[in-house]
Order: sequence, then structure tokens, then C-alpha cells
Amino acid sequence: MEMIHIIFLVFLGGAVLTYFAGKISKVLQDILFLLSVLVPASLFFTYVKIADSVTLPLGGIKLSWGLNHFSWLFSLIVLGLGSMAAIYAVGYMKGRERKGYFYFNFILSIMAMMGILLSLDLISFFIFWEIMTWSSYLMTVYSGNDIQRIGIKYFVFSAIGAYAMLMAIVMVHHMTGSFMIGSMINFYPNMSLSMQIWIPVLFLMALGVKAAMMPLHVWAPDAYSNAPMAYTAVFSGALSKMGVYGMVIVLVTMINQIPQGVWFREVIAWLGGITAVLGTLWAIKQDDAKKLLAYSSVAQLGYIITGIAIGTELGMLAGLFLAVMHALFKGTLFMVTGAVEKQTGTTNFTEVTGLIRKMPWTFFAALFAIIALAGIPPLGGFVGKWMLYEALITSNHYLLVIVIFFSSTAAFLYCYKFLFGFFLGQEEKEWAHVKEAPATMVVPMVLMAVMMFVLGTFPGIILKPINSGLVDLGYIDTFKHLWNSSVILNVWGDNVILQPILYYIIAIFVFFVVFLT
Amino acid sequence: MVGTPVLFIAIPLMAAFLMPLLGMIWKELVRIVPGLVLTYLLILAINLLDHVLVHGPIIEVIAGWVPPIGINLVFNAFSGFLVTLMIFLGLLVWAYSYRFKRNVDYEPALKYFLMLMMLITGSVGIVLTGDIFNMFVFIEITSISAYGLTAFYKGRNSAEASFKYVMMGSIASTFLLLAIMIIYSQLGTLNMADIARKIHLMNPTLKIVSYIFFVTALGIEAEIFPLNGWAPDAYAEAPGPVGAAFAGIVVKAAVYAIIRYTYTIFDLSGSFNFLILIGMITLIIAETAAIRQEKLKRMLAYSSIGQMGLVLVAFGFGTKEGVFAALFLMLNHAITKSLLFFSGSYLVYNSTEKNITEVNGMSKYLPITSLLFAIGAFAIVGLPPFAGFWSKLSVMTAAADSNMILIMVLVLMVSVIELVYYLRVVNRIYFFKKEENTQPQKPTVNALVVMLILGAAILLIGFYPDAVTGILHKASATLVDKGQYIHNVLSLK
Amino acid sequence: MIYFILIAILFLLMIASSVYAVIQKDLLYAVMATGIISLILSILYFLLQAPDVALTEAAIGVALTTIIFVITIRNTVRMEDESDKKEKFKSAVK
Amino acid sequence: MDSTYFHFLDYAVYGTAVLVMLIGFYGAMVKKSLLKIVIGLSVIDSGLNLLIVAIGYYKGGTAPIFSPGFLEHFKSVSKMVDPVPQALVLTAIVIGFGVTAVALALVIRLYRHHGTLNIDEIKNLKW
Amino acid sequence: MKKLLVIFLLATLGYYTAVTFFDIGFGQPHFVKGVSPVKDIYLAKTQSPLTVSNAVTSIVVNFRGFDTLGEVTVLFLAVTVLGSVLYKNRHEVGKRSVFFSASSIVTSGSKLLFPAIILLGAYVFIHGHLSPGGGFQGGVIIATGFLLMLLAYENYSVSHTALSVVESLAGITFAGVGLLGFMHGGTFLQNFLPTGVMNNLFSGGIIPIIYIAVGFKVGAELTGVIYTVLHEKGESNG
Repeated sequence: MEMIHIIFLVFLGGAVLTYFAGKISKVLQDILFLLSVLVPASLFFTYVKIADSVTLPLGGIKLSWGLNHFSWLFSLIVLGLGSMAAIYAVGYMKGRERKGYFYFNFILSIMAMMGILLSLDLISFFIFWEIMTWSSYLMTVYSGNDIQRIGIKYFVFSAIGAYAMLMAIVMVHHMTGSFMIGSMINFYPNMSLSMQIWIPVLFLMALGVKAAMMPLHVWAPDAYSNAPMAYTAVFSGALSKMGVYGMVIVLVTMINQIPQGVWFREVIAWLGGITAVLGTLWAIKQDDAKKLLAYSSVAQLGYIITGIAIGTELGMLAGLFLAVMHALFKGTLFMVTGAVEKQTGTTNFTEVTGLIRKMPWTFFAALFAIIALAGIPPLGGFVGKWMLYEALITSNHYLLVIVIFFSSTAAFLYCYKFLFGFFLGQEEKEWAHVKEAPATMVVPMVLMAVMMFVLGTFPGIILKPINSGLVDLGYIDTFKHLWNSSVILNVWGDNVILQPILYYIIAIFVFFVVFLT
Repeated sequence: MVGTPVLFIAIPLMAAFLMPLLGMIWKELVRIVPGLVLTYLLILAINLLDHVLVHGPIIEVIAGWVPPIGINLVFNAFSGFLVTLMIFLGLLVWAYSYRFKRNVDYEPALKYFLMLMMLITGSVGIVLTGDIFNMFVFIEITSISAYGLTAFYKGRNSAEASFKYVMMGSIASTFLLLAIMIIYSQLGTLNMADIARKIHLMNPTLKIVSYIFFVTALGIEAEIFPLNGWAPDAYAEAPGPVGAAFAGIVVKAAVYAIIRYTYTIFDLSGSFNFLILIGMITLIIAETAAIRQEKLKRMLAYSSIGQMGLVLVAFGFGTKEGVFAALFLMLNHAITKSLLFFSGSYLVYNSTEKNITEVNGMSKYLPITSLLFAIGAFAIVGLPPFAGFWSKLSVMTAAADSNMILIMVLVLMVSVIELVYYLRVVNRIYFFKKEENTQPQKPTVNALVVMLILGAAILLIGFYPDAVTGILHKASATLVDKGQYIHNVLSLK
Repeated sequence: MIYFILIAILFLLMIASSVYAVIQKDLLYAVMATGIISLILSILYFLLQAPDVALTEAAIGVALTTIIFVITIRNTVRMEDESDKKEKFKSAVK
Repeated sequence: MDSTYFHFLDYAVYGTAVLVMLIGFYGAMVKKSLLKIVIGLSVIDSGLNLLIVAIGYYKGGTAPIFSPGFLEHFKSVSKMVDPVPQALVLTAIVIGFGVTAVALALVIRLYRHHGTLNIDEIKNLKW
Repeated sequence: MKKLLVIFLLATLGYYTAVTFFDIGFGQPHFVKGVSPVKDIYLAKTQSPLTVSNAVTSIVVNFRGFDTLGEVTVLFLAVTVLGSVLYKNRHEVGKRSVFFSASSIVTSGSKLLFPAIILLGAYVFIHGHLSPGGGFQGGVIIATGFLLMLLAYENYSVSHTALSVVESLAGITFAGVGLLGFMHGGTFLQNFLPTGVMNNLFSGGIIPIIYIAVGFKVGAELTGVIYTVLHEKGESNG
């Protein structure tokens, strides 16, 4: 029994046990839930080494799972955010009904995401992909009024995507006689041209749905805003990254290999750009924090898609860095919204105001996250966006730069709206009784806020794994030559001279905000 | 060896004739005896299947006359697998309906269990027999039991559904007899293997006409598209467990018959494409009809019709992989659709209309039943890690290997439709408020156990498909190997 | 030749009674017509050298089926109710 | 039995049988009365049975019964008509009777509920 | 419109059926060249190992005895289904529908005829292997006898229990003989009795036994059918 097997078994057994533990004691259920997320996470980071792989023969097919640098990077997102969200969820779910159901699906989602990342063959990839889909679906319809429409919209889109992927998988199997991802990649140059185009397109359909790429994003705002916030943090932060993860692999290993791939990348990059602009514009119109964040997620995913679709080293780096950052700040923001929702009962800006004194820690986390989202230094968002601009300019996508720039400028509007709406403004009597969220909810938020700060200040921490992941995918090592050429990395990656000045700026900013209230 | 295939027919018949007498001794016996018989048959079937997988097929001759003179029963990996599946399901249906709707008193109970047992026996006979006229007789046994079971409830619509079924069934038997006689008039034999050996001598026009008559006749029982008018009503009006028996047993037998005719008896080259065509039409029409249904059981019925269409499509590939996929589908469909019927009939137990809206919010009152229904729904649309996924995957793989891209696209598109209507029901069960006028009914212990067994089977196959794939591979190899079948049957002395 | 005419008459009678059975509104007469069909069939079976079948047809087709039909008609209605909705509408107008 | 008669029969038996079947089909499919439908079904059965028995017939054949003295007189069995279709028809007739009885029982029950035999008025289910 | 469609459908069906059967031909050997039809084997074996006079009987009861078992089951089931479909609770059971108030001539005539009919039926199924007729025909004749009595006497009733006992016993005899054959010779329904001399009453091995069982069974079943249907007095709406 290899460690990877054990991890999956712990997830699975933990999910089932947690579900039934609710019948015995609520506290036991919470503890079991935390254990079944945190134990596999720590097992994973301590015992599983890069290039470990295990197999499991099943149904005449050899399922094989293994780890490389690239999937390790995403495992970091999934398990990191997952653990944080799990701790948060214990507080968030207190007193809610159907906790067992929530925990069960939560654990299954995390397991499925890990499964996707570890899969070396298409069948287990698909299996975990579908488990992820239905467990997140079950979360989407957990509460709310309009679930019949929202849930089915989400599932139909996912199913169309998944079935497109299934078609691609069986076609690959027909051509290569194997379900291994490796053999698909090796065989790809020998395929006929139509297959060379169809296979990536079918895969991209599935991945694009999860990554909320433009024509396939329809489900996303509703689903994100309808799921419980503790889960949406994972849903938007980590689960959508599975689409990005797959996209990177498809783009790098397939589309980049053929001459026609240029057009592909161009189209996808533009789709990402349009997604970013429209998502931002939609987000501005929203009055509800959940909806706003949901649309903002769509927009942010647009940046990421643009970044990776450009396909240069810097673009990849930017996209993946943004992916990590997005997981952090969007996770935090959803958690904040959840905290506000739990304490006040609503998430509408027009109703809730002036919570800054009532919920200072929450405000602190929200502030950091918003700054990161808006791309203001010194937090992580700025680094990512800067790299993205650089990548776009160096690859001569001037028009796209304008689009992206417009989008990120417009993003300030909703950032402000969020911050102002909840925390600043008049303190009303109606909310006088509101207290700070419980510690289990505050701690993860603050931790993540701190994380954002650290990563913004020392982007090298996360850029190193990204770099080694890209090397795994076949990029040349960017560590030396690229980092030199990029202004911002040059300055912040290696030495921290500008740091005090930037802190100063940020302090003034904070002061200004506080003063405003 | 512990027994022979003829016991599958003789024992239940004996028991059926005995049951009225036993009922005079102790009334409860009429409920118990079918269970005992089916348990014995299940043990027998498993033993024989085990034997067959190792030692090759068993050909049982009747009345001491070797084929082609007498009637023979063929128990090979293919038919044996189906027989085992049918008897297993039959046993579950029996256990489920043991105390289903308590208001059933002695006389109806006797008739219900008698008809149920004969339904299973007839279906098993269809699968086992090696003689086309004998198959006709078994089809009639099955149909008459099915008519009776459909009209079992006293409600006003059940007789109507049953009458419709009788009409279609009579027309089916007319066509079947015509086809049998056309073949007899040319080849002078009724034995399947003998016919298969001589079929190339036959006039092609007559061959095609008789094949079409066969498919028309069996298509009525197998719910193929233009001939499935009876099915939704019969499923909806029959008692809940009987719906499961129809979907899991009767239809499987009819599909088996079509497949036997297509694969073994006839050597028409176009018949495989014909199967794909009718299967595809059935699939598409049934699934689009299912999404419009307002009654739970009608929806399940249409879904069942659609699944049979998919099975025919998979058989129509004509390859060993296709047969494997089709068998896998049949297995999963039998298990899953039974579970859906079982749990569904408790979800709408006390309602007269059986509308889908009446399942609203049942999860609070019937948690286990609801959970099992959800598992069944997830399994039938092919979500991993439930059983349905593996069969869907194998269908897709088989289609890709036959280069049928269009079929794949259509099948997957239809799957999305299927997904929508099942999810709608699951959503209603879990996330809607209960309607005021519905009264949940706790399932009886035996019903609960039956449902749990089926749910466990779905999970078992989902997590460990190797539990069944070995048998399925052997069975599909047996079906494809036509020459071996003929040799096995006709080499008896 | 006499056979020829006899057989021809039997055939014609059979077709005629089947048509009659289908179109006759009085169900009792229609059932009688099916009885006649069975009777003719029985004779034909004898002519076709199938005495067993003839005997069975005579017993089941002529006697039993007809009787059961008749009993059913006694229990239900005698006349076929062909009144369409149109006609009902007409009578309602009147 | 002269040959003209049999030439006539060549077409007439099959023709009559098929025609009767078709008339029965017509009645079963077009008529509105439940009883008429059942009558139609039984007419179909009649035509079908005639068709099947006719297949087994050989010109100048005798009934398939080895009455005393048969073998002395004919020497071989080739003069006998084919007994198999007759055996099958025997089965088919009995089964047909069973089905008819069931159908009539259903008719009675439908009448008990609806008070009419007209299909248009009974249609509770979609047809 | 519907009628036209039906006529078109039927015309197609009729055309193809007619063409098919004209292809097959009437009254002459129609088997494809080179095949040896099983009927030759049947006719040959009917004489030598079976010593049955009536070839149809030998086929129905022996060669294809399994079909007959199924057929008997179909009738048995039909009775069951009939009972189930027309089942009424005790207090609902209506009076039997009366066809006519029978005159004394009819009643006494029926009384006279009844034993004769029963005897005829018994004769027919006992001699099933020697002459035309057999279990089915004899059973039907017996049932008509009961029908006559039921029609003539308003109060005549047949014990339901007796019917089902006869039916069950006959059915068990059939299946039991089959199983005895299975134990004796290894195959179901195999003959295990001496076959006797052709055209004797005691010939044909198990065939007469089976046919007698079938006769009783069919008689009881059909009587049951008639009885059930007769007791169904519809509450007609005027």
C-alpha cells in the first residue's frame, strides 16, 4: 500500500465516517472532518515525493497516479486552500442543518481535485473530474431558492464538457490503445491533422467549463454565489484551477506542438481577455457581494487564461502566479463574505454598512485581499499583473494589453464597492449587535491575508515551484535568464531594497481608509 | 455438477401447480414458496455458471431427443449470465414485494406471486431455449403473466394499460408465428443451431421478411421505438416491484431474443446497422419523451426504453467489445433501474397520481430510500464512481473502436438530457419543501434490505468493476462465436 | 368440380363473415360471425388433412370462444358505441 | 380430387388466409369498441392458423395418423402431410384462446369502471 | 386519415406476406434443396420407438412435449390472470348472469347429456395417441359439458376448490412425469415406460399419461374460465 493510496483511502473513509458521525455527536463530526482534510494534507506534503507513482488495475485498465512538480504546485493550492477553508467551514457551518452532507461533499471535492492532479491516465482523470463535478454540484444546490435552474445549468454545462472530454479520451484510446496521458502526448505528433485539432478542442471544452472561459461561463456566477461560502472559497479558488491545470497541459503538450497552434492560442487568449472585461463589467453592476465576487472570479480567471494562452515563459509564469494569488485572495474574499453573512444574515451592500469596528479582523483580511485583487503593490496581485503586462507586451499583444488594462482599472470600482459597502460608511443601529466572527473563521482569513502579503513581498517563494513545474512540462529553466530581464522580479525577487518605501505607501493607504470611516 | 438447466423451468412450474394446494394448507406458504424456489434456482444458476465458465457450455436435451429433433436448452456463458442475473433480480423483486402494500389478502397474493414466478420462469425460458417455437411459448408465458401483473391493481387505469399491452402482445405473437413458419417452411427445422447452419441456403427475400417479422414481434416486447406504446403505461400502472421486474427481466429476455436472432441465427449483413438505427431512434425519442413526463414511473419507463435503445446500439457494433459493452449496460441497467423502481415506489407510495412533484422533500422522511434513489440516478446517468460509468465508458470505447463518431456524439448528447431529468427529481427529493398532501411511507424491512443490496451492488461494481468484467468478457466471447454454438448443439449424440 | 365450388363458397363465406364480424354494429352478430369463421376453418382443416387441429378448432373456436364472447357481451353492452364526438355534439345541439 | 381445384387452392388458401388476417388487423386497429378489437384479434388468429396449417399440406397427402393398415397400404410416410405445423397450430390455438380470455376479462373490468366500451371515452392514458 | 394510414400499412403487410407465402408454394414440397426436414425423422420415430399412431400426438406430447408443458402453463396462467383481473372482495360477488330461464326440457335434457359429454371428452383424451384428438380437445369437450350445466341450471355451481385441486394435481402429474423421466433416463420428459404395440390402447409409453393429465387440466382450467367470466355480472348503466 503506497502513500498515495492511503491518502485517497483516508479521504474516502473520512468522508463516509464524517457523514455518519453526525448521528452520534456534532463535535465528533467536526473533529473527524478536520482530521480527514488535514491528515491527508500533511501526509501528502511529508511523505509523497516528486516522481512517486502508483498503479491500480481496475476494470481491465491500469489506473496510475503519480506526482510531478507541476501537479505539486496545484496540490499546494488545493490542499492549502482546502485546509484553510476546512477550518473556516467548522465555524461557518455551526448551527446549520445538514452538516454531514456538507462535510461529505467537501472532502470528496478535495479528494477529487487531488485525484485529478495525481492522475497519470485519462480514465482516472475523468473519474475524478466527474466526482469533482457532482460533489461541487451537490454543494451548489445545498441551499437557495432557485436551485433547480442554477444546479441544472451548472451540471449540464459540466456534463457537456465532460462528455466532450470522454469522447476525446476514447478517441485517443482508439488511436493509441492506451489510456495513459503520457502515451497520448507522445502519439500526438503522429495524429492526423483533424485529430490534432479535435482532441485539444474537445479537451478544452471540458476544461473551459470549469475554468469559466467565456462562452462556457454561464453557470459560474450563479453556482459560485449559490454554494455555501465556505465551499465557494474552494470552488472558485481551487476547483476552477483544475480547468487551468488541464489547459496548461493541453496547451503546452499539444497545441504548442503544431503550427496551427498559434491560432488556437490567439483565440483562447482573446477569449480570456473578453472574459476578463465582461466579467469585470458585470461585477460592477452587482449589489450582492456573492454575485460580485462570482463575476469577479470569472474576470480573474480570464486573466489567468490569457496568461497561459500566450504561451511564452513569462506568460505562463504570470498566469500560474495569478492562479495561486487568485486562490488566496478570492478564497479570502469569499470567506469574508461568508463571515459577514453569518453575522448579519445578508450579503447585500445596500443593507449592510459600517462593520469595520464590529469585525476588525475580518476587515483586515478583506482589505488585504482587495488590495491584492486590485493589483496594488506590495501584495501579490500586483506582481502577477505586472508580469502579465510584460508578457503581453513582449509577445506583441498590444491590443490585449489595452483590454486587460481596462479591465483591471475597472476592477477598482467593484473593489471599492465591496470594501466600502460592507465595512466603511455609516454605522447603522440595525447592525449594532454584530460581533466579530468566531475564531475558527477569523484565523484562516487572517492567515491567508498574511500569506498574500508574504507572497507579494517575496514572490520568489512561489515562483520557484512554478518554475520547476514549467520545467517538468518542457519549458527551459526560466530561473536565470527570465528573471533578469523582468524589472520587477529583478528588484523584488532577489533583493528587497524598495520594501520600506512600499510599506510606507501601504500604511498611508490604510490610514486614509480608516480615516474615511 | 449440481443440476441441469431444465430445472430452471421444471421446478418453478411444479411449484406453480402446487401453490394452490399449498395455500390450502397454510396461507402464508404462497408467499414463502416462490422465495424458496427462486433461492434454490439462484444457487443452481451460480453453480452452473461456475461450471460453465470452466468446462464449457451445457446443452440439455428434452425427452431424450438430440437436436435438431427435440427441444434443447443451452446454458453457456452468455445465456447463463443472463439467467443468473434474471433470477437474482427475481429473488429481489420477490423479497421486496413480500409485504408490499399490506392490503393484499390471500387470493390476490396467491395470484400475484404465481404470476411473478411465471414471469421469471418465462423470461428464463426465453433465454435458455434453443428452439424458436419453444421461445414463442415462453414469450407467451411471460406476456400473459405480464398482462396479469399490469392489471393487478384495481385502479381504473391499470386495466386500460394492460389491455393496450394485450393488443400489442397479440400482434407480436402473430408476427412471431409468421416468421417461425416462414423459416420452418424453408428449412424444415425449428432448432436454432440447425437453422443457423442452414440459413445460407434460404432465399434472401424470405430471409429478410422473416427477420423483419422477428424484430417487429420481439421489438414489441423489447420496447423498441414505434412499438413501445404499451411500455410507459404498463410500467406506470403496474405495482412498483413489477416495474422493476419488467425493466430488469422481461425486457432483457426480449433483447436477448433479438440478439440471438441477429448474431446466431441470421447471417444478414445489414442487420447490425439496422440494430444501430432502431436503437438510436429509440434512444433519442425515449429520452426526449422522458424529460416531458410528469409522473415518476412513466419517466422511469421512458428512461428504461432509452437504455434498451442504447443496448441495441452497442450490440449493433457487432464487435466483441460492443457485445461486452452491451452486456455491461444490461447488467447495470437491471440493477440500477430496479433500484430506482423500488425506491421510487416508496417515494410516491401513498399518492394516487404518482406525480414527480410529490417526491418533494422526501429526504427528510425517507432518508435511506432517498439516498438510494439518488445513488441509482447518479449511476444510471453514468457518473463515476458508480456502476453506470464503466458501462458508459465501455460503450464509448467500443464505438470509438468501430469508428462511429456520430453515434458517440448523439449518445452523449442524449446522456445530457438524461442527466437533466434525473437531477430534477433528485433535486426535488432533497432540496424542495414537502407538499402538504403527501404522506411518506416507511419502507418495510425486507424492502429496505433489498434496496440496500442493490445499492451495494452499484457501489461494488463502481469501485471494483473487475468483479463482473471477467464473466462479461467470457459471455461476449461466447455470443460472438457462432460456429462454436452450432457445433456444441449439433454435435450431441 | 363440385369440390371446387364447395371450396370456393367456403372461402367466400369465410371472407364475408370476417368482414361482417368487423363491420357489424351489433356485437352479438359479430361474435356469431367469428363462430362461423371458426366453423369454416374447422371444415378446411379437415380438408387439409389436419383432423386434430379441426377437432381443436371446433371445440375451442366454435364453442368456447364464442360462448365467452357472448357472456362478455351479456355482461357489457350489445351494441357497438361508435358515436363520435361530432355526433354527440349534434345531438347536444338538437 | 382433380388438379384444377388444387391450382385454384394454390392461391385461394393463402389469399383467403392473408385477407382474413388483414381484415382482422383492420378491425383491431380502426374500430373504437373494445370488444370489436378483441374480435379483430381473434379473426387475425383464425387467418394465421389457416395459413400455418396450409403450409404443412401436401397434395394428395393423408392425415398424419398411422391407422391400422396404413403402412401396408402406402408403404412409406412420404404420402403424409407435414404434422409439425399441425402440432404448432394446436399449441397456437390454445394459447390464442388464453389470450382472448384475458383480453375479455380486461374488457369486462374496463366496462365495470367506465360503463362504456368506446375507446375514446376510456382514454385516461395517452395512447 | 388514420384509416388511410392503417390501410396503407396493411396493404404493405399483406403484400409482403402474400408474396412470401406464394414464394413458399402450396401443396408441394417447399423445403430448400439439400435440407432434411425434421418431420421425416418425426414420422419415422413415431412408428418405431414410440409406437404412437397419431403423429401429431407424438410431436405434441413427446418430441415437443416441452412446448405442451408451456402451453398448459399458459392456460393455467390465463385462469390465474382471469381470476386476478376479475377478482372481487367477498361482499362484491354478484349473481351469475342468467341467459334465459331454462325450460324443463332444457334442464332435464342437459342433465341427460352431461354424462355423455363428459364420457366423450374422456374418450377423446384417452385415445389421443390413437386417433385424432387428445388432451386439449377432450378437456375442451369436458368444459363444454360443464358450460351446458351452468347455463341450464341457475344454481348449479362448481366447487372452486375442487377445480383448483384437479388442476394442480394434473399439472403436477405432467411435470412429475417429466421429472421421473429425468431421473430415469437423464433427460426431462423422457419415456420410461414400455411402449407396447402400435394401435393398442396401452402403447406410446408416457404419452397417454401425459395426455390424460392434460385433459383433466385443460377441462378444469376452461371450466374455471367459464365459471369466472359467468360470475361477472356487470352493473350495466341501463
